[in-house]
Amino acid sequence: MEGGSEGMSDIIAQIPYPLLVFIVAFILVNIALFHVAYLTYAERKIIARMQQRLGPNRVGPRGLLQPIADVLKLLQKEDIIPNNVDKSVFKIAPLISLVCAGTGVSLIPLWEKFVLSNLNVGLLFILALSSLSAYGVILSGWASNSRYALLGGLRSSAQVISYEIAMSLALLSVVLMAGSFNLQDIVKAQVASPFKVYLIPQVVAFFVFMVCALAETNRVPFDLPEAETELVAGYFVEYSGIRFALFYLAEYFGMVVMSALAVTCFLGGYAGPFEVPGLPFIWFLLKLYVLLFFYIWVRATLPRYRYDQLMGLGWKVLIPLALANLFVTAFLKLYL
Amino acid sequence: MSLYVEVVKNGNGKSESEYFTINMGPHHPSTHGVLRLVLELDGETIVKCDPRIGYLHRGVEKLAEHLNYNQTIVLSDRLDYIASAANNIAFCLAFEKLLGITPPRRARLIRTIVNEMARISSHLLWLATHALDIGAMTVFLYCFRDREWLLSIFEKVCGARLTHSYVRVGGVRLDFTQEIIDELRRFTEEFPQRILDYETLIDVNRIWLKRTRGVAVVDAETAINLGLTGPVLRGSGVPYDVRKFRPYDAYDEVEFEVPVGERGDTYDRYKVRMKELHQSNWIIKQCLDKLKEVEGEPVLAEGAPDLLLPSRIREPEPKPHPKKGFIFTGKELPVVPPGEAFASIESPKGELAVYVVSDGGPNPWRLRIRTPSFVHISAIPELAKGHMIADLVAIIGTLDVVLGDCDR
Amino acid sequence: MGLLEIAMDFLAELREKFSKVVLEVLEKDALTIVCQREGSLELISYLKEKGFKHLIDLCGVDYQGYKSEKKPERFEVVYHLYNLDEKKLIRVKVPIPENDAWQYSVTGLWKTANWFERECYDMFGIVFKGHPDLRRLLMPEDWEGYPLRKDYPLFLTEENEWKGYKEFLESVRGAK
Amino acid sequence: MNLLQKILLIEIWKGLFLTLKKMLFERFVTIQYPEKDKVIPAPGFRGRHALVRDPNTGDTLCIACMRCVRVCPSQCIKVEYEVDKETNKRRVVKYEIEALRCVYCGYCEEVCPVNAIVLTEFFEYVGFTRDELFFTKEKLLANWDEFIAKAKRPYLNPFWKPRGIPEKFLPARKRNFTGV
Repeated sequence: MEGGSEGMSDIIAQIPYPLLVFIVAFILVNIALFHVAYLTYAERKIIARMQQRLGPNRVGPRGLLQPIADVLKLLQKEDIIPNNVDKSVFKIAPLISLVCAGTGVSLIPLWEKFVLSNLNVGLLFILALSSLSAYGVILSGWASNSRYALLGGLRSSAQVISYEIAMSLALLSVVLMAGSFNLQDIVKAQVASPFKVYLIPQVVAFFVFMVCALAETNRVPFDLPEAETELVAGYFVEYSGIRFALFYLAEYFGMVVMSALAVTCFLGGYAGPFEVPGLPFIWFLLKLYVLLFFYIWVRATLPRYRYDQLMGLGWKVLIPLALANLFVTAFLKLYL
Repeated sequence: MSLYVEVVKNGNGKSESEYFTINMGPHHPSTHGVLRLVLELDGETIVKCDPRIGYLHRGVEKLAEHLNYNQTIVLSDRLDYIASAANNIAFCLAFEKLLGITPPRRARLIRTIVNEMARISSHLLWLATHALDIGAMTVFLYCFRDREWLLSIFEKVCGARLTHSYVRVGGVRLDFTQEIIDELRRFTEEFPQRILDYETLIDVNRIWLKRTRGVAVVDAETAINLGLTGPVLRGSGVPYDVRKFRPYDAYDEVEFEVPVGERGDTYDRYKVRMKELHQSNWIIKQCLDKLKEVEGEPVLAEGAPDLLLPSRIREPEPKPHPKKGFIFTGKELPVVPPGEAFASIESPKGELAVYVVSDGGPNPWRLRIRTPSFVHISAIPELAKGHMIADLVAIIGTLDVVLGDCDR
Repeated sequence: MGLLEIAMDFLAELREKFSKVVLEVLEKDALTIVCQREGSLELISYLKEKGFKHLIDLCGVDYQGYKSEKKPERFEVVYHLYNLDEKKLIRVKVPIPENDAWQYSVTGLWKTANWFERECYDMFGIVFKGHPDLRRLLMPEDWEGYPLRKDYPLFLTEENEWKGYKEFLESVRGAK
Repeated sequence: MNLLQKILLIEIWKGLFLTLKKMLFERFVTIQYPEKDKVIPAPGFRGRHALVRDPNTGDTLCIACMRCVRVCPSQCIKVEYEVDKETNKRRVVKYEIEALRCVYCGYCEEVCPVNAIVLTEFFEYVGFTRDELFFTKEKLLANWDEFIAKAKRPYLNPFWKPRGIPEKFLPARKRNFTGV
């Protein structure tokens, strides 16, 4: 943990380290939750604009308090646990999803001097977490004792397996270029590189990564595990109240983490064309918002893939593409 | 857990294979109402599909036997509630054949316009839900945006947005005003532009193509054998359109093309319907021009029966005051001749046929309604075999079924 | 209309071939053939071969108490066939006696007849011989009576509870 | 679609730009009902039932001819009357409409020879109980008062005197009717 600005460092130094970590983590979680909550609002509002609708506008000015109202509503709702479900798994599944999706935030370097845990294998850790978060989905699908949920869980497991590979391969070429698994180092290597961002040399990898990120977070056009018009709500069809909200949160957390990872690995992280005094996170957040907007934009436009077509796309297009890109990168790295 | 997998046994009691039985509907979001499908799945592939209908069965055929001819038109609104004007017309055509009356030309032109408006509004709703089923959410709302306009025109025409009861035996109930004609003109001018919106989003979109190409392919012979009609049949390349084959109303006066598909898959059916939107628009334009020629003509035929034919269902009421005028003297009421009549129209969903038997009384003796949705749903098991659940949703969408139409 | 003149040759052939089956040929709003139950299947399959490939409709009619015309039997099964090439409509009516209410199934000729016949069975109780899966369609499977028969009342004089509902209520109570 | 277009995802970008264009430049089509925007139904909209109040007597115009009762496809109208012994005219005692059964076809207003019943253009009515939507004669007259206070005078419902229907089909009262 590297502390804040120069003047603050004395005060910070006096706080015991575990407490400091706790405080920073608390702040980070709150910021992330705030972002996630307003991401749902932004999604509804942006899609509404694209569809020439007004969108949420009842709670607060321009509907700005809508996410809070949603959370309150979901908290008040009865937490229904149907008969014949596997109770312990049923209860714990949303938590697995949320924790695995949310923990990734701690590894992202938000600023040069602000990263909660600067792991040397940060990238691998994030990938591992995102695979684990699929367990929440699969377990909920199994435990719900509902056929639709089971199908959703099955689809999710297949999807995660096939897209994880392509995604890792795409990120591997970034790792090759930067020479490190540490996210902080990747950003630094990017800034030092001739293009300042890896987006330009690694555009194929970026494309593959974004498609996989859409699939990984179960977003349109790859929202098969929860495809509303096919499987009603897929894996969380039996969930209600706050447990449903946890799944919902996990999905948006996943979006935030994946976008943050894309920003870090391809768009130069916190570095920007010039320093903005007093606003250290501004470049990171701006890039993040652009990517999040992209998620929403795609959702408003595209239809959904079919299960087998999705697998086909993953195995026949993305993985070869990522592999080819990896080889080319390695070749160039070796001989140039 | 034996709960998840049901072992299907053959005659010997030996387990043959393991299938997954899933109950889709009647409250599934994409079954367009209360259709229930009992599916047997092998993984996600459909092995067997058994549609169960009747959740919206209101006994229209039975009720119609106890209502007089004009009153049954109100029932017809509730069949295919997306395009009730088309149902009204089908009923009226059958009754008019029975009575031997022809509506005046203005009424026929207005009916044609209303029928095509119903077709556009139905096709828009079909496109909206079909696209939504496949996942394109925005198309849904763009379609509803334009359908809303059409419904507000309907509201001006007859005072109701969905259940019009606008057509009546021997003509229509109200004439068009100049305001309606102007608004319809504006609609026809702008509508082709609106169609472009939808086409930009899905027409050549690779995901849309992947989801619709090669799904539920029916060749012409099978399509006829399955009784498919309307755009579904035309998608398979059979140019059967009742408007051309047995012209009714003013369809023999207007020019239009009957678009047909080649491969008979879901994409072709989509294309056929999109082309039909243009054709309907064109028909409305032509009819609006022709309306000028019959300015000021009545919209009800001479011998049209009054709304108030005595009905058997009621207890005997005291006779009304005899007064002068057509509808007040009971003797002058046209007597429905005994006999039978069959009329069919090209409703937006397919061929809607009405077969009516009369015994000379005020009520139909038997009113049989052959609805396209009923036949189309009966074809689902045939079409769905071997496809995946996601395709089944597309199949239900492409057949364009309305459960009110199916269950009657 | 001149339907008869157009179809003269065809009709003559038909009469000759099915002289025992065809009871009468009428010119109403469409060409109507009334035929016997025995042999009706052959007649219809002959018509199908002759180009009447589109079965528009198949329905039953109950003529109990029909005043304006004397009908030979209580029920009638009516087929509407359409020739897509020659644009001709033909109606085939098959009288079905009340006590022996059955008819040959045409599901072998048209797959679409499957549900039409199921509906006809559901509403009139006419059994279709050779139908692969003759169940009730629109009414619940354990429904009693045939709703579109003329002796089935529109309003019941006294409400009798549907058996299935009763059983369901009992099962729920039992579970509690 | 040629190969280059396919690789560059041209058609997907076209779709994406359409939605972006709609987001940035197009107006909303939805409205904020009921706070900001009011919905004005078209003339002749078949809404809440009312019995026209006769300005001279203050009572209904209805002559209890029972036509509406007989034409109603859903049989939701119930009328009781008594015959005045001296003038031999009928007087309405009870006029009830069960709005929850009504299908809003408008046949009643079309057959009424004296234009006594009308489906007004008022549509914003709800009730928490069935009784609230069971209109008695008093309620129907009150409905009319509520409606006519805001309506444009003279008020002529299109179904009272349908456009384009030959005049000889109409009874004398309707033929010469110009509105209330």
